[in-house]
Amino acid sequence: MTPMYQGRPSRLFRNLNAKIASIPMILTALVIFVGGTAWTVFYSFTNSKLLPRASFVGLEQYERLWATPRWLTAVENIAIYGVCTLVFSLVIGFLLAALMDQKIRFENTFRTIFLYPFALSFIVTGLAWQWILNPNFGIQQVVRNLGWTSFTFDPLYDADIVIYGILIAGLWQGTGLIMCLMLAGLRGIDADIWKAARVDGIPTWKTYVFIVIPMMRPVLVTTLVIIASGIVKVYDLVVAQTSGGPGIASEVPAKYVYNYMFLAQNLGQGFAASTMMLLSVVIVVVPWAYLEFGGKRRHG
Amino acid sequence: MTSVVVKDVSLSFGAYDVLKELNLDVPEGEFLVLLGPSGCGKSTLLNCIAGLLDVSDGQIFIKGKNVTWEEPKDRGIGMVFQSYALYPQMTVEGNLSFGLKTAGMAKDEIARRIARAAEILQIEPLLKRKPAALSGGQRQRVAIGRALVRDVDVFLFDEPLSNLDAKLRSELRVEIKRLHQKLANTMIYVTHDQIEAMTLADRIAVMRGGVIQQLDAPQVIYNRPVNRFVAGFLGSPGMNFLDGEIEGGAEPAFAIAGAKIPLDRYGFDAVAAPGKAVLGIRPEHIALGDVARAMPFSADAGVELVEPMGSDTLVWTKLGGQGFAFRVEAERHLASGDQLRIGFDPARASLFDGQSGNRI
Amino acid sequence: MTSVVVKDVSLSFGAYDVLKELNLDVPEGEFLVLLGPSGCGKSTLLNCIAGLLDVSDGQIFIKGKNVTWEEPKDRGIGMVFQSYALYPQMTVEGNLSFGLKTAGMAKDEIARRIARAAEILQIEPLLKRKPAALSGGQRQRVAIGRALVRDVDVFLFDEPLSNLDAKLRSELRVEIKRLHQKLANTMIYVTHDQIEAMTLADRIAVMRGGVIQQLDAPQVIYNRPVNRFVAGFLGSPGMNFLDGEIEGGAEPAFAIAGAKIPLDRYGFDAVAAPGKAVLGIRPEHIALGDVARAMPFSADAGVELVEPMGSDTLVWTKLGGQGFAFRVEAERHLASGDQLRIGFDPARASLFDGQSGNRI
Amino acid sequence: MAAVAPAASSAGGLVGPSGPRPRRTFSRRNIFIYGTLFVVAIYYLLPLYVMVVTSLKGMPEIRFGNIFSPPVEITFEPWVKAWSTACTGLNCDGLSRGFWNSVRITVPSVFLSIAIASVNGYALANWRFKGAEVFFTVLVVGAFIPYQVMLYPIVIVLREIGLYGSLWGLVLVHTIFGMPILTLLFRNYFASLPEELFKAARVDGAGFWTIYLRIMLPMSLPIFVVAIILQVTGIWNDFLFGVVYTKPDTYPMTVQLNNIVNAVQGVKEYNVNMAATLLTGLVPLVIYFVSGKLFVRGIAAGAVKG
Amino acid sequence: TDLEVTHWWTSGGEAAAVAELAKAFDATGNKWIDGAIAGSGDIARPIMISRITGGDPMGATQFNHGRQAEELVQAGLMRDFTELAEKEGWTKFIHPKSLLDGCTLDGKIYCVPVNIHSQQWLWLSNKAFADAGVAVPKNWDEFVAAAPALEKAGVVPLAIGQQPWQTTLAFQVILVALAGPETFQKVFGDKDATLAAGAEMAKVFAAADQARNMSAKSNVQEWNQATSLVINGKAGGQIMGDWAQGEFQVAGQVAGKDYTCLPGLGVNEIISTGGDAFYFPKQTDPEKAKAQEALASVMLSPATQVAFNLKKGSLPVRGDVDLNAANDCMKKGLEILAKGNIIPAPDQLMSADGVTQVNDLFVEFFANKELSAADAQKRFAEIIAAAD
Ligand SMILES: Nc1ncnc2c1ncn2[C@@H]1O[C@H](COP(=O)(O)OP(=O)(O)OP(=O)(O)O)[C@@H](O)[C@H]1O
Ligand SMILES: Nc1ncnc2c1ncn2[C@@H]1O[C@H](COP(=O)(O)OP(=O)(O)OP(=O)(O)O)[C@@H](O)[C@H]1O
Ligand SMILES: [Mg+2]
Ligand SMILES: [Mg+2]
Repeated sequence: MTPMYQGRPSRLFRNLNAKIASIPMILTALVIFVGGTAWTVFYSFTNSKLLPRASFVGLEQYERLWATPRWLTAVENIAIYGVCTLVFSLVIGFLLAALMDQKIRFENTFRTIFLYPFALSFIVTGLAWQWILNPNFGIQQVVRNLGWTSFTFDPLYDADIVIYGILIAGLWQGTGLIMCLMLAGLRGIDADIWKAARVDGIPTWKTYVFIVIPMMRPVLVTTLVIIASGIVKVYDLVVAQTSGGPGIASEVPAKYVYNYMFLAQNLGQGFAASTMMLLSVVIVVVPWAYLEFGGKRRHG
Repeated sequence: MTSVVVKDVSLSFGAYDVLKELNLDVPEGEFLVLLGPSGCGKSTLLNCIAGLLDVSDGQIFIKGKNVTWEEPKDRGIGMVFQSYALYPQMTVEGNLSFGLKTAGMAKDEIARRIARAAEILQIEPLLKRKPAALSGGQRQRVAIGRALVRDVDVFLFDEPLSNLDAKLRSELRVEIKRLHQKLANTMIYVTHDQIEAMTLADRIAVMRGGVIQQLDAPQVIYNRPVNRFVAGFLGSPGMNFLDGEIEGGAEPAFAIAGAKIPLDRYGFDAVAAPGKAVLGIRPEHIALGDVARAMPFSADAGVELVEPMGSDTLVWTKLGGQGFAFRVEAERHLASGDQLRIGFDPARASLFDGQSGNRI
Repeated sequence: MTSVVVKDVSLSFGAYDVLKELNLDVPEGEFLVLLGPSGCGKSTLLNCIAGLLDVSDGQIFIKGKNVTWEEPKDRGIGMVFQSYALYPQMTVEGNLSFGLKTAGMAKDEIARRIARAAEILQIEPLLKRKPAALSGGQRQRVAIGRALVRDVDVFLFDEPLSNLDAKLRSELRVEIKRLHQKLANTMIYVTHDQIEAMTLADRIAVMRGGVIQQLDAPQVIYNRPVNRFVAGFLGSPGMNFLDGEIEGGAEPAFAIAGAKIPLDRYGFDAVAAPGKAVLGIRPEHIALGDVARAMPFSADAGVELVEPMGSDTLVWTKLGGQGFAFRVEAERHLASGDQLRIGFDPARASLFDGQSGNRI
Repeated sequence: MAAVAPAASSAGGLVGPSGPRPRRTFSRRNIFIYGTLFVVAIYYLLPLYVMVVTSLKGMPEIRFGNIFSPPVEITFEPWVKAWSTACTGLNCDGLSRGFWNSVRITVPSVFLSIAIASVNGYALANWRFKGAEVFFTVLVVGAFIPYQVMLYPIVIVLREIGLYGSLWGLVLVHTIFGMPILTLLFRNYFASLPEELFKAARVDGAGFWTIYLRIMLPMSLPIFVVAIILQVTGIWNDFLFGVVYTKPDTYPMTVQLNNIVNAVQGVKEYNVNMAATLLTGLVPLVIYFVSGKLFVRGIAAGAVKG
Repeated sequence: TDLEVTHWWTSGGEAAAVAELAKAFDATGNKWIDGAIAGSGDIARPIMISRITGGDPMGATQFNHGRQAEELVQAGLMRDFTELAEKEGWTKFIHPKSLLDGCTLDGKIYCVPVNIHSQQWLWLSNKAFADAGVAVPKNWDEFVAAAPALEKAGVVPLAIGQQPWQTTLAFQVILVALAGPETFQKVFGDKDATLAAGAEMAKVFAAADQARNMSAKSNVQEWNQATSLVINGKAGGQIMGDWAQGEFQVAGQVAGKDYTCLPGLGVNEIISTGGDAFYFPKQTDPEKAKAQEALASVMLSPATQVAFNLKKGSLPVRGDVDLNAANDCMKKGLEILAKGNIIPAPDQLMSADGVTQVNDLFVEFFANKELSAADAQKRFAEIIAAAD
């Protein structure tokens, strides 16, 4: 007995609820992220000033962008800040996590101490560190009062190192979370691996470097995403700490974008800078996102 | 000469005592299996011997040397884990050589040892692969190799085959046995698979709740378990247990509902005090039909359920109202509802005290 | 009447075809076991029947109704998973009633059904507990109960016993068998444990790479496997395979190094073309000593390894230079190095084509 | 020979070490570990310490003392001022007004963003449909886009749907920008739950929402804690959206903070600024101190299984 | 009717001045809802613009006089006040005329100027010079000459805040003072790049170089912090607009006695007539629209002008009000105004884009000692050439 073949019902209506529930996500992705991005790119080829205007000027905005010292400084800064943040966050975060993983006492206390800055906004972070790094009141003055009168530590007022002054605050705010992620990653590693390494007589540091860290790939990926997305966005911190100063020494791209869009009332220029930022994000992120979420594997 | 001695070792996690004054002597070259249910402390004991856990009390000797406070790498032991614990980002060769390199061994000596281990374990073609590209059995071989290259006196295995499927498990079981015959090292092997325990062990230590219940050769443990726990733990299909009462007197017998099993042929360990007891008899020791009738004890029984297992068949009946299984050859065709005569020789049975569960 | 019909079902994940035009008819009341190695598509097939995966092609009928595009709940099936999949935050009662409540069933009917299922599965005392407070066996019983209360036509089991230890596994196996006898529902049961397959099944479907290799009664599959894969997959200890050559002529024989096995008693399926072939014989079909000598084929062999397994003993020897194992009773005391005569009846053997592996 | 080796097995006194390995409390390893942790802890605590100490000092003391010295004379004046009397323009009610605005903004934003993201994550993990991953990838890439870039397009979107300047407009913005990372977290978490649970529920006849509400939600406490913490701190701390998409009578606390800190009247009143800063950070700080442990657990569940 | 007014007047003197506006407006029976956004126009303006373009406009908002709101007006988002202006006769009393020009587009008036701010002032601390033992300078050159003495006494010669607009302001002031108003007009108004690259301007850049050296040790952010350095005698002087006056006033200092002011750096007594103006975004609610008119009238009423500008330290936009209460410096300003020595503010001449670029250049110039005056001039000329 073979009953009649029934046609396959429409694909569209299978799992209809799931599709309905995904509408916010789809709208956000399409309207805001794709639409907003396309809109931005579109107007970056115009000479829009205060209001978007579709009068095209070709690549003029880009030519001007790459001839502007302020933009170049911003790019250089974000490069330094980005690389340093990446390296130091990972290194410090990992070292702290490794220390915390030694079955220490007061683990909760230490963890809370390392994590609490994450609860504070960049505005607050920036203000606090601006205060501490202020040469007239802060560390420099305190050390001088202790007798080392020639001691100089005023990163926020020295154009050459100001970006590192910002880095100090940025790391303070962000490493706690990285530490937490790493700790979770470390705890997720099979205890047998540690035992095997001990039986093999491999010293702790070697076990970490050659065995454990390579095994933490998934955590490292997550961490990298979090750090990287933070780097691109760095803005509040700079504004709160230095307003881009001294001079334009601590400019960052996000600030350039904001300033040109709203202060200079040159949307076209701001959009051109945005587009450059987006482009770099896309170059870095899309291949990764594709590998990570691009279908085939079920559990990301 | 004893190879591993565990002396009065206790271990507690906080207030929870996992091992309780445990003693164990393992002669050189012996294959000792630690068998017991989950959570009984097998792995803990193995980790103590390996030095991966600090004992709370007691001492551990390996080759006559007190190693209680030694680091694992200085104890002359190698260990193989259930989860293989291979270093995933190194090749097989890297896995094998990493410990040796760290110890600063000469290159050619390392190469020699790896070659030997690879040959013994037949993993030569795999040396350049990463663990992810290996099957479970191959991984476990590499894990064994990692212990092998270290040229140790004592091998410790913690359920090395539990993650493998049945077929691979029986293959690797044979290989481990051969390896032992070849190397003649001391091996301590944790498992909760009793077939593994029976086939591999020179002696089995059956553990329960951190205490060794019985330590003896497999056949002894199988045939003369010291208590009901050991009896029930070994054997698959499991031993049949019949609750009843021992009747003393001139002709001691074991009484169950509707039947009396004569115990004159039973070799008592202790004095057979009359009272509640449990009689255990293994399914393969039960005879059918005419053979059964010739046995010191026999009774009629109806077939309730037939479980063909391929090589043989398990038949479930009731004896004195209690579930009772026996094994017949696969060729014997029985069906639910069949009536037949079953019997056994009480000399092959085990009697346990009703209260303590100890063998009588 | 057929209960479940799988017609030309294919399923692919992306470019990877898991099921390939699979056909299967399950008569009403049958206990069908899907057996096969890991990754062969057993769970996938079960999920297709349950409606948890959309087929790429083909149709599925349950009770004569085309359910290919029905929701799982409308197919009249109940499913039991390896990991129990109990809702952790609900009590046992909540777990049992969840589906019924979702369907909007009347309160007293729900209570009645739960009471019945609880009685059948003997989980009455557990009804108020949460799954976390249950043992593995109890959890699996609840999981079965969840299918039971739904009063379905077809039960689907996906390795329900794999997470349990050996003892519990054999107990629950018997219970499931009894349940089937009582309910007489259609049951489709996935496992890779061949003992389970052999004992439970009315018919076994042995799968490999998304294709059913053989679908037949357990004894047929065990004794007359259609190909070498099926032969090797069933039986523990596994079948012995001897590589050799068929010599045709008046007296067909199977030649291995140093011996010739007469094939006149062998029931050929196909024409015995001379050429490379593989002879398979199960360890329990091998006789020793005088019995062996009486067999159509016998040879001398040296014992290499003895594996006592409690109830019986596995002995490894070599035949024609190839590894060869046979089973003897536990009482038989053999040791490595012993010489003895082994023999078997070729009628009980299986012959496979050297190339295709198919039975000849 | 036998006399040497089994010294132990022969009954007799203890030979050599026995019992647990001796552990010195002040081993070099411990000194290193705790020393490092301690030093690092100081780095992390320093700003908080400075803020607290400064907020308790009077202006003269700040001008002449050093920032690390504890206050000679503790005064709560700056706190009072920051909370209730500090001026911005004509408004002299400090942070107090902003506090309630922040609450009014944060609560619905957190609720809505988590509700939407968790459903999204659930749909992605369990009800995959064609194209879902593509949208999701776009969404995740969106997490990298600087907010400044999106400011203008969103102004337009809000204007078009008529929500600009209303509280709901701001809630919507927070929901949108919270979506990428939250959806990722929830998706990973739900994917890590046993899939069979979901299948069992489907066989039981539960639909999309029933499974979500009855099966998934009760099992997701850790990840909800993480999401709530992330969102509460993120939204509470937000300045940019708060200032751009609201108006003065609904300004959140951070905007008030910025106003107080930047509305310099002669000398900077550092003590008031610090008090205001601390007051603003208080809510997220308390949340962290209270639920830090759950946070770490949830992070492990949602983030690590990438 | 409630009317929300946004502005960025949050420093002490400014806030006091706003209070006067609010008081006067409230007196008309309406209510002033204060929407102050702290941190200078740089922070506030984007917010204001977003709100106007976002369709949720405030009742009135401050902008700098000039071209900042040009496009908003063009887009039809701003209210046209021509009618009211004609009725009240703004053209008659608003002085100088150029103020209203800045509000006019295509012959229609879109904003209400409320004050005149001149930038060209050098504020000097009498105390600082006394401490250093030198006389209070009377012009730029004397000031430069006194710098070493000040430095020796531990006083920062010139205080300049770090915000971009402050350094630009300093430069423009130096430009007008040293090169004269014609050059200024040509460079900023006519975008004469040749002149910008010429010798006249080189002088200005040299002076700017001196200014940057003198301000090297001044590390404050806000302009009023810099002013506060001057008030406290920690800095010798500050180049800042007349709004700095408000701070001196709040600190209770008296012009001439505690501090000295030099319009046009004491070289060219010329002031620019920039200032603040209020714009009124279009409202749908007629009640609000009425209130807007009331506010516009109130802002220009003589009483408010006096009260407001006294507090703010700026000059009134009406030529016909009595400013007896004005102090020394303010009077100086009024005199210059009366003489007509005025120039338009750069905001009026150049688009925000151009201003920002110039800002950027000078911020960099002041912060980066490596950037020579000649190089800076070259880049300046390029910006001027490209500006519109
Ligand atoms: N680090 C620990 N802290 C506290 N208890 C522990 C720890 N490790 C093990 N235990 C407990 O000690 C007991 C013995 O554990 P052990 O791992 O030795 O059991 P096992 O016999 O190896 O069991 P299995 O067969 O499941 O591996 C268990 O009850 C376990 O819960
Ligand atoms: N969602 C999926 N996406 C891609 N491939 C899958 C998916 N699910 C299963 N597979 C693949 O399909 C094949 C069959 O899987 P299935 O789970 O049916 O195997 P199985 O026979 O049940 O194995 P096991 O005994 O291990 O449960 C496997 O190779 C598996 O990798
Ligand atoms: Mg264990
Ligand atoms: Mg499966």
